[in-house]
Amino acid sequence: MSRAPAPVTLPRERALALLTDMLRIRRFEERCADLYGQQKIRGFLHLYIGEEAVAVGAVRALAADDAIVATYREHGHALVRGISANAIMAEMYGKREGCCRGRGGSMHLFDAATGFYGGNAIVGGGLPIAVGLALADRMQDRSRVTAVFFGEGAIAEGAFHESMNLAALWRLPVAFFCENNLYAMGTALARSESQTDLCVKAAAFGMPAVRVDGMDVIAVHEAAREAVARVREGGPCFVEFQTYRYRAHSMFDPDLYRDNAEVETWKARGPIHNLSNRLKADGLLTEDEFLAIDADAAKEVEAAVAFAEAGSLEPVDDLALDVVAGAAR
Amino acid sequence: MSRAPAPVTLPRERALALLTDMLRIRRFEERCADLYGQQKIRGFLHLYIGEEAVAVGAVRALAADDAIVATYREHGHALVRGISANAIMAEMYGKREGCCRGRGGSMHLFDAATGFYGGNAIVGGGLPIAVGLALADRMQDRSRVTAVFFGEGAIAEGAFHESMNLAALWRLPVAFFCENNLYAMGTALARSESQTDLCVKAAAFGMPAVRVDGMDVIAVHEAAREAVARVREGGPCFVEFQTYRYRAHSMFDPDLYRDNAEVETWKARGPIHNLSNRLKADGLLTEDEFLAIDADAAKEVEAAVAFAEAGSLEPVDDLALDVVAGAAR
Amino acid sequence: MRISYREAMRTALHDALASDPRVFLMGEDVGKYGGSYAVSKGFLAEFGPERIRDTPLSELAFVGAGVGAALGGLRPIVEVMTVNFSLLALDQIVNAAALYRHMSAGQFHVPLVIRMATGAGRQLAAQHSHSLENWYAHVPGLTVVAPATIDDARGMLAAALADPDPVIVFEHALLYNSEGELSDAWRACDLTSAQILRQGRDVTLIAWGGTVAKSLEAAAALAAEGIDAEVVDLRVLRPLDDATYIASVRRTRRAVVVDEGWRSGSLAAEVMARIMEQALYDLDAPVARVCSEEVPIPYAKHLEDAALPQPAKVVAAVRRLLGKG
Amino acid sequence: MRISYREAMRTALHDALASDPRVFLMGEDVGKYGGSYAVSKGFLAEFGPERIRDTPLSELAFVGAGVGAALGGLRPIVEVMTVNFSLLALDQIVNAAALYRHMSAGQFHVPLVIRMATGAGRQLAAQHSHSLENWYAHVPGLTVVAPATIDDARGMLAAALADPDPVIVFEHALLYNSEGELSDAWRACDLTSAQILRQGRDVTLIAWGGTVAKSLEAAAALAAEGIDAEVVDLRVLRPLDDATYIASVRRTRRAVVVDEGWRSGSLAAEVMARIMEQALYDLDAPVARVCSEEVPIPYAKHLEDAALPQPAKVVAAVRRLLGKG
Ligand SMILES: Cc1ncc(C[n+]2csc(CCOP(=O)(O)OP(=O)(O)O)c2C)c(N)n1
Ligand SMILES: Cc1ncc(C[n+]2csc(CCOP(=O)(O)OP(=O)(O)O)c2C)c(N)n1
Ligand SMILES: [Mg+2]
Ligand SMILES: [Mg+2]
Repeated sequence: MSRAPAPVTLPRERALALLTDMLRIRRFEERCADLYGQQKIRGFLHLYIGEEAVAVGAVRALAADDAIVATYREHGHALVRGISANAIMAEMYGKREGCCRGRGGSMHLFDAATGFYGGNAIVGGGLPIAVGLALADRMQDRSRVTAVFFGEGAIAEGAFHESMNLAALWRLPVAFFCENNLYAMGTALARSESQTDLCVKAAAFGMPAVRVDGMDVIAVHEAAREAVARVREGGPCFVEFQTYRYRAHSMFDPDLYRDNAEVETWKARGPIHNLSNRLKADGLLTEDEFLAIDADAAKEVEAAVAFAEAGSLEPVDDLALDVVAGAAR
Repeated sequence: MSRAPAPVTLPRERALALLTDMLRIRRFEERCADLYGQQKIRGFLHLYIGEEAVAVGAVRALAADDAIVATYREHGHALVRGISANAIMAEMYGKREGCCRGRGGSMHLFDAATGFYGGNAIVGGGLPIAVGLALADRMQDRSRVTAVFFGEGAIAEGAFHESMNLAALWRLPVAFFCENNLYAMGTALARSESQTDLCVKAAAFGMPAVRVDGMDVIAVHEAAREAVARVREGGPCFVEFQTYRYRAHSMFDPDLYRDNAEVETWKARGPIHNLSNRLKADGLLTEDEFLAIDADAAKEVEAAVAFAEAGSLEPVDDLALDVVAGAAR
Repeated sequence: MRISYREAMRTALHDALASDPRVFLMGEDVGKYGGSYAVSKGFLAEFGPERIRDTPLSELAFVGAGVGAALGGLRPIVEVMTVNFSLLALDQIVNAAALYRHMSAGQFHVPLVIRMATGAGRQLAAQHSHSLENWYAHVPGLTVVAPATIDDARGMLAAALADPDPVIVFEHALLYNSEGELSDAWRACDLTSAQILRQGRDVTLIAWGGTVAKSLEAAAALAAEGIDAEVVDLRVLRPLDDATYIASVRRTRRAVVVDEGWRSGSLAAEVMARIMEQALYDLDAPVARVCSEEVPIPYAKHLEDAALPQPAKVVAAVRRLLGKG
Repeated sequence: MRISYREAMRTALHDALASDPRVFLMGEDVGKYGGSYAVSKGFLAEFGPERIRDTPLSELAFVGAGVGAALGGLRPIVEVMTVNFSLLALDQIVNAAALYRHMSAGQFHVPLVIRMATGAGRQLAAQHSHSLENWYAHVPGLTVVAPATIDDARGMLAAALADPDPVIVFEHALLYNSEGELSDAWRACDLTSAQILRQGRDVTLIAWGGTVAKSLEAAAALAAEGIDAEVVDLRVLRPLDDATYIASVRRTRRAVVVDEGWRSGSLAAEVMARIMEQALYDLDAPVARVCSEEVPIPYAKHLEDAALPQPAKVVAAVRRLLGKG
């Protein structure tokens, strides 16, 4: 990275908002990792650290009433979308004050108010649902876009193929946002796809397909805005965000399948300092300002931890609520 | 069809063998339709009439010990492969002398001796199995090719996508033989695929893909031979045979979704007179010879009917055989 | 009015489409082909291709699209041609439709109706003859129904559409051509109660879907021998209406469960377990069951007949229960 | 020798790979990652990528490829990471693996072993906590086993590989870290018999997989109260070894079935139905069952604990049976 940073093409406020969101995610998730070590958070925990530019740039490209369908690696998307850090943290604590009253945990964040349709722990499982949401919008003449996030690993699944075809065939307003972090657990892309150019695969459905540097939040944001506009007017679109996760797949993963040099190369391209360096180079951000934003992010996270700690437990007597309307039968 | 017939590019004996097989299938299936009307054959019956060139040209392109995986529309493939008309007819009569002792019926013809791995009534269901057969061959250093037949309707299924990827990724000896007869039951290709160029879809897996006139048995045969040779050496290959079924999807289908003119246009291109006219034009076949071949085919079918009529029923006491080794548990 | 089951189902579908713009029908060949069981014949012309939506062969995605469309405010009726193909869609049914309300703690719910033909008896052989009702009845979050009568074919769909959560409707393929009297009772169809179709004192036959008619036939044969059988149609397979069939068993003190599913792990077993739990001391004999034999369903008619529950087997089971075997 | 369940399973796999060139292991992340439960760690280096075959995320196709490879003369061990994802592969398991022998009238058979982790208890929430053993146990053509002991973890795989037909192996995810003594009995592992793990006179606890340890724990607690419980590990879920558990129930005259599946449509119901059919008159009380509550499994620990069978619930059920509730 010896070249001079590329200039920032967004107005300062907008760029700072993106930076802020990335820092919020980063600090939130670093704290999650601690809390997992302390066994405050349990179950599966999939960190998004390194990939923040994607959720931030893409979610911020959506209108407030657009819909989102995400994966089990969705804290970032949830935070940017506007689910409070408190509600997310409390959820991961299994507390009643969590966004799903402790029923869902890290992999199943939901929020009706912000059109956040989960949190899905089945790889590829969100894709057909996104198609259906978009179908409902189209049939009800709503101009809503549904953005569905999924990893490159999901592309091998039949669900991807069937969903892409339905969306393209019926010209539904779905933005297919592929987070290509090169690995599905320990399986590198080249060991799971005969065709590693994902845009070629997507284009074979007759759907526009674009590839973007997912470490550059501005590039992500601009590509996502274009894609979303296109989807709102014309039908589905596929965007591949090339990104990388710095951490292991989940807290159980011994991370034996990548070498350190690769991880370090990607870290050098980190989305946060990528943007902050450019802002600084353009004279739009001082180190103090950066530290202040970061401190605010950390403060939000600490408040969330305090909130979660102080939370209460759903009464066991309510176990059977929310299975079907009324109590479980 | 006012142009002069294209010359026959195969030696006479070979061409006559193809013609003979097509007539065998045609007469066999016409008789099946009668027998269905008489309720001698029951269940689902899917006729291949009109599509004979595909099974004949393709199956004849395989070596004797290659493997075949087919669909529920597989009488033709079974006959050409060498399962006797007797055994197939008896199977459809539900008789003990049938190739599956009456357990399978029309949709589930199997024959270990000729490497005929069924007869599968789940659309797309044979594709993963073909991948596995080819994997076994590769791992055991056998040079066998597995040919899997499927309709264009199967291409929308996740099973197609997953199987194509596995075969291409692992470079397995699978010949993907797509019988594109334009309809999946009542659903025309354009109403089921966003991309109706099936070769484009196949090529997106990085697999060679070829399109052939499926009404021309010689073209089919030559393309299939090339494909099989390629597969035997190098890995999977996709071939689209453009064909048409003259009859309804099954005996239950009222056939309301196509117009007669379309059916008639395709009938004019019929594979049997397509070839016989060319042979006659080249002076390789007389009308008498044609009639003799046809009469032999009809004789084979009548013998099969007599065989099936004379067949016996599997004892009900043997119901639980062949569930697992030994009697069902 | 005497109508066929197909006509009853068709009228129910028609009503639903005509009266609620949120309702639409989606599945393979529901449109141009007219429905593989001709239930939706003519609908495409009347309601158009948006609401009578032919799908590609993509069971997983179009069922999942139904889940999404329900989340998006519509009332989709997804037709999975037969239960056999629903195996490809189970992930979306079990991991999405059934779980959304729970995982989201009530923020989202999935008012989706999935219809599928089920069962054997037409010589369609092993891959096309499954009866997997008990798989679905096992899953919390789903309601599972099996209309067996003309009234239920006419009335259950509206109740299913009114339900805010996913409902699976099993239509036994042999029923479509059956005919019967449509009574006014169809308007009161619920998704909660079992129904006594024939009253009797000596034994209770518990059936649903495709085994109801067989049980009624068995009851008629038993009557000729002086054995008075009560026939309960479960109607709703999840949640089971214990009260109705258990009260019946308490009266008759004997029961036979008639289930087209394979015996091991059958819904019949569940019914038996509940009778044991709730009414053991009222029994004069162990509850018996007549299920499909533990074999894939074969093509040949004599073998298929032998594999499936038949009235004669029910009669024999009753005789054994009564010590008249 | 004291070893962990993981180590026992790993050794069994290693043996199989080392001793039979037809055996190979295929599934998501079995190779480079080392297996999601670390069972196959190191195997890739030892056996190479052809035999330790990482697959793309394509459950339907790689399970189907296992069927094909078995037909083609190999002895594939397909690992479906967890039962939750097997929903995507059910078509190939039920419509292909289980049916080939039958449909082909014995010409073909499918010597395929499918391993999957199952069960809840690690706060993985609704989509990752299924226990669907009874779905599989319902299907003719499959053999279904649930190794719960160290001996079975060590010995069952070889028996499964020797079987000419498909065998589904359920490994409860909580067991991998459990430890125990490996006895010589592992060499005699069969796929037919249930096993009495603890003898007792007062009540029979019938369990398998993840509920075996809980039942033994309950038995220990009951012993402290002077109640002597027998514990039967079913081991094989299809076909069930009726003889063993029914003989036990005949001796103790009381039974509780402990099943991590949801209650309705559970395998517990099947066991109860068989006891009713075969030993009703030997019972002093209705057979009881402790199953999972009829809710998706929630994430929060206190809710998850409440949803699952626990030793205390088993103890309470036994007390009720003995009139000491
Ligand atoms: C259908 C299914 N199969 C397997 C898994 C186990 N699993 C969870 S995440 C994962 C890898 C997914 O990789 P990718 O789609 O690239 O997303 P990433 O984790 O890299 O964000 C696997 C195999 C699952 N959750 N669902
Ligand atoms: C998974 C599955 N879904 C639906 C069906 C019902 N069905 C049988 S054949 C068929 C159409 C298949 O069309 P295509 O693949 O083009 O083959 P063709 O019948 O034209 O030869 C359908 C929908 C099935 N058998 N399997
Ligand atoms: Mg990835
Ligand atoms: Mg077709």
